[in-house]
Amino acid sequence: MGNRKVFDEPISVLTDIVRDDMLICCGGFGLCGMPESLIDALRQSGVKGLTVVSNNAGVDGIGLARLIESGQIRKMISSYVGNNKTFESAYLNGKIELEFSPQGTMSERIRAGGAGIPGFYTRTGVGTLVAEGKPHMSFDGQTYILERSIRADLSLIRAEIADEEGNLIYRKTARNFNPMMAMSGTVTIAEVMEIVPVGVLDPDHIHTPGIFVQRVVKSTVGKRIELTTNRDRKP
Amino acid sequence: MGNRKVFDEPISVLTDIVRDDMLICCGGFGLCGMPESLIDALRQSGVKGLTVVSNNAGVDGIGLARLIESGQIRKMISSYVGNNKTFESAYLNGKIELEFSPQGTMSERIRAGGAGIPGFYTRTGVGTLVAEGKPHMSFDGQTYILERSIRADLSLIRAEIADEEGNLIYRKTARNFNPMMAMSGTVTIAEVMEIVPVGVLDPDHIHTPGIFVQRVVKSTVGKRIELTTNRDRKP
Amino acid sequence: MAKRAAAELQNGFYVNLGIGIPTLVANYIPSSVNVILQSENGMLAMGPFPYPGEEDPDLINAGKQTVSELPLTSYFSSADSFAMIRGGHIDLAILGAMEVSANGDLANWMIPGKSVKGMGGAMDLVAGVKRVVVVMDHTSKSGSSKLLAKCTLPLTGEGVVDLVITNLGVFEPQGSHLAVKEIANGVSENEIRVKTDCATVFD
Amino acid sequence: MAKRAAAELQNGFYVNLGIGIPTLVANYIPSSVNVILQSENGMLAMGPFPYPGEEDPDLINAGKQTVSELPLTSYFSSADSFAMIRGGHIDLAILGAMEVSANGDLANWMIPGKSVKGMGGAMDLVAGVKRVVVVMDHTSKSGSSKLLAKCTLPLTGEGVVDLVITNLGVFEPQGSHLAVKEIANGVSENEIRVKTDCATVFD
Repeated sequence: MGNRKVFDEPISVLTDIVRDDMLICCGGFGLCGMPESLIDALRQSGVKGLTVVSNNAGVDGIGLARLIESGQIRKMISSYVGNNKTFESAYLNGKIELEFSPQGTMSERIRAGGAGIPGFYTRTGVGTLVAEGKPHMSFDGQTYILERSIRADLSLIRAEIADEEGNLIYRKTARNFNPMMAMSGTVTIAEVMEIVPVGVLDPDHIHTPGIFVQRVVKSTVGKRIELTTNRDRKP
Repeated sequence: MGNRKVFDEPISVLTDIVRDDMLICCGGFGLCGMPESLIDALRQSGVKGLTVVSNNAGVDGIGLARLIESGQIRKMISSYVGNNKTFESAYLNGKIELEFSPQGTMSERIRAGGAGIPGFYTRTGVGTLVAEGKPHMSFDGQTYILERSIRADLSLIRAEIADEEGNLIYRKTARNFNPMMAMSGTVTIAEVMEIVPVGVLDPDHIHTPGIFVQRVVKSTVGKRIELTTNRDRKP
Repeated sequence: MAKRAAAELQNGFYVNLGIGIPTLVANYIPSSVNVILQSENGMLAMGPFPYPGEEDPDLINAGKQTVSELPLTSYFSSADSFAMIRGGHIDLAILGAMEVSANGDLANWMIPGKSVKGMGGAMDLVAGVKRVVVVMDHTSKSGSSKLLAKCTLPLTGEGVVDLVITNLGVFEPQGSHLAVKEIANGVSENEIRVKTDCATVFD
Repeated sequence: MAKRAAAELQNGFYVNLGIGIPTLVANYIPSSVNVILQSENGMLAMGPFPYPGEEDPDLINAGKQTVSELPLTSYFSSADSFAMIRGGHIDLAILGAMEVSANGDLANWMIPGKSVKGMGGAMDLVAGVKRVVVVMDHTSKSGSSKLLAKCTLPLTGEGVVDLVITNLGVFEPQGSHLAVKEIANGVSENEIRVKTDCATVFD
């Protein structure tokens, strides 16, 4: 298959694909496992009116917060946007819409989108604001709400290693939303630390099979720590 | 945690847990990844009236077919029971009930059971016998049917390696239904080729986290090939 | 038929081949066309049958035959496999059939009164895969048409077939009729009309 | 409070600790009790904060703090993590709260009119985990009771709280009232009655 999926630069991997008003799934939990090079390239591309599905909205000056700054995001679907002044100010000024989805519901909605499941029932959110306007159904005497799946026009994700076929391996908690978003994207682009030839990865260790990944590019920025917490070395 | 999850023998790992009329999920695709030692121990235990969820019903003289022979299974939920005279004769003589579930629907029903999702919508089976009596719903102009989840009283699965905490690694296509059945069992017992201390397995390579596995035992029978097919060596 | 079906494969396609004639399609894939075969029991990039002595009990296809691994192979669970299938990630499935109707209904899993084997993954495949191609004999052993105005057997899927390849030609379900796209060598339009139990329109 | 909450942990439990006071519970786990901490961003068997210089950007907890690995650690996706949570595989969650009602309703994610941060995984945790224990101050900074006949803030979950541990005592939601299970040292029944805005029944 050669390396038809491998691209040279974060900007070239995006240019012929992005367009205004897309729905984009963007991986990461905070800064961990976030495809920062691709987000920066998305800013550079200048596309706007985006709906972005991501657990968080970046940190001031980093990641999605930069796209909020530049006014390219019309709407966020997230579970938590705290500690983010860029988002808060855009939201209070009516410059961005927000849909909260509970973290587990959101991750399952994304997986369902990739798995051809248009909707599923969950107890999460029953009796809360999240349940408003959603169909309710009773199973074995318990009430559940119907949640709809999320399909993305484009998914931007981050992994540790890719092979040339797009098979991906994640590292530790940087996995988070990335595998489901890979499934859910009509086109999925993975930013990785390392690209290896096919046959290098053990097929039992592959987390995301290449069928879910259309393009691969090497990351151009280092990994970041959002909040360093330590214990003391014993005296 | 010591090795509180590790048991010596397939029969001792089962005795205090099995009872008549249980719903048991049983892993494997044909003979591949099938927990044969545990199935044999189940036969030895003598429990009856079982409902068994398994993609297939074993092969004459091997696996679940032995429990059908002994009359311990009241009902099978499967996607394919072909090439199995033991099953066919029990079925034709009214000694066993059968519910067909399409393979993808069945695997998702089991995953949903383990994931706290009581039901989900799928296009699979719309307009067929499988859809009869099931609620239909339209999403974006397409018709889907509601499928209910499957939760097991007991799941019997097979993996390649377990550590003492019950973390599991599967090998090649022997993975199949085993990971979802691990999730779906109120109690899950894994039969494995090898048990290692904690810390030996790479935490990024673990397929089934130990939280889903209550007991582990070493397999007492070798792996079997159902159908050997070869290509010729080039002359 | 298997050779004609192989012409449906495009470079880079992810493909699921059913048991029987469809399996033979793999033998006719031109060397210039790279396709990746999916096996619904949990394998992507399935290799050929192993050499004698190299069989692995943990490595089988959906027909439970021993197969081999390729450099780009990956393994996954049944749930992940059918997420791939149901989610529309497989480009093409090639399946056998008992009956196909003019509106693309497919029957290939059950004959009432005969011993029932089960649908396996067929219902999921036809519901989920982007393009479904059926390869089958044009008529049954008793000579009756397997292409019908309406299927008589229990369905595997409703309106799911995109193309039918038989020993007489290539057909596209159009709702009210079959469009005849190709006619096999030595077959006449009349033979197709006579042996087909639904309306046909020749392109 | 964190110490009292630690007494809820049983050997072999899989536990999820919320951000804030609940995190401190980890410091009070007796050495005879082995519990495995789950972090909903995709980690089971979470270790302590790393030593300086050993931080790993790919290894954080649900509060985005750097943590460390243990020999029995495993990693998984967010979907698999919440399958664990929603599917009832976690034995215990210990969470903070703004309000709890006598019937176990919980509010801990939103104050209308204030900047909204989001519920994160809290709604999934309270809906899915087998036993939900709340640890919080008995009263707000302004002195009003956080234990109420009915929550005034938007709910995180309905009837989900099994036990509430405050600086004044330990309480069990019973529907119409709170059962007072324990009273903190130096606290009178009367103080509890005065500072609790719902019916209380002393065991």
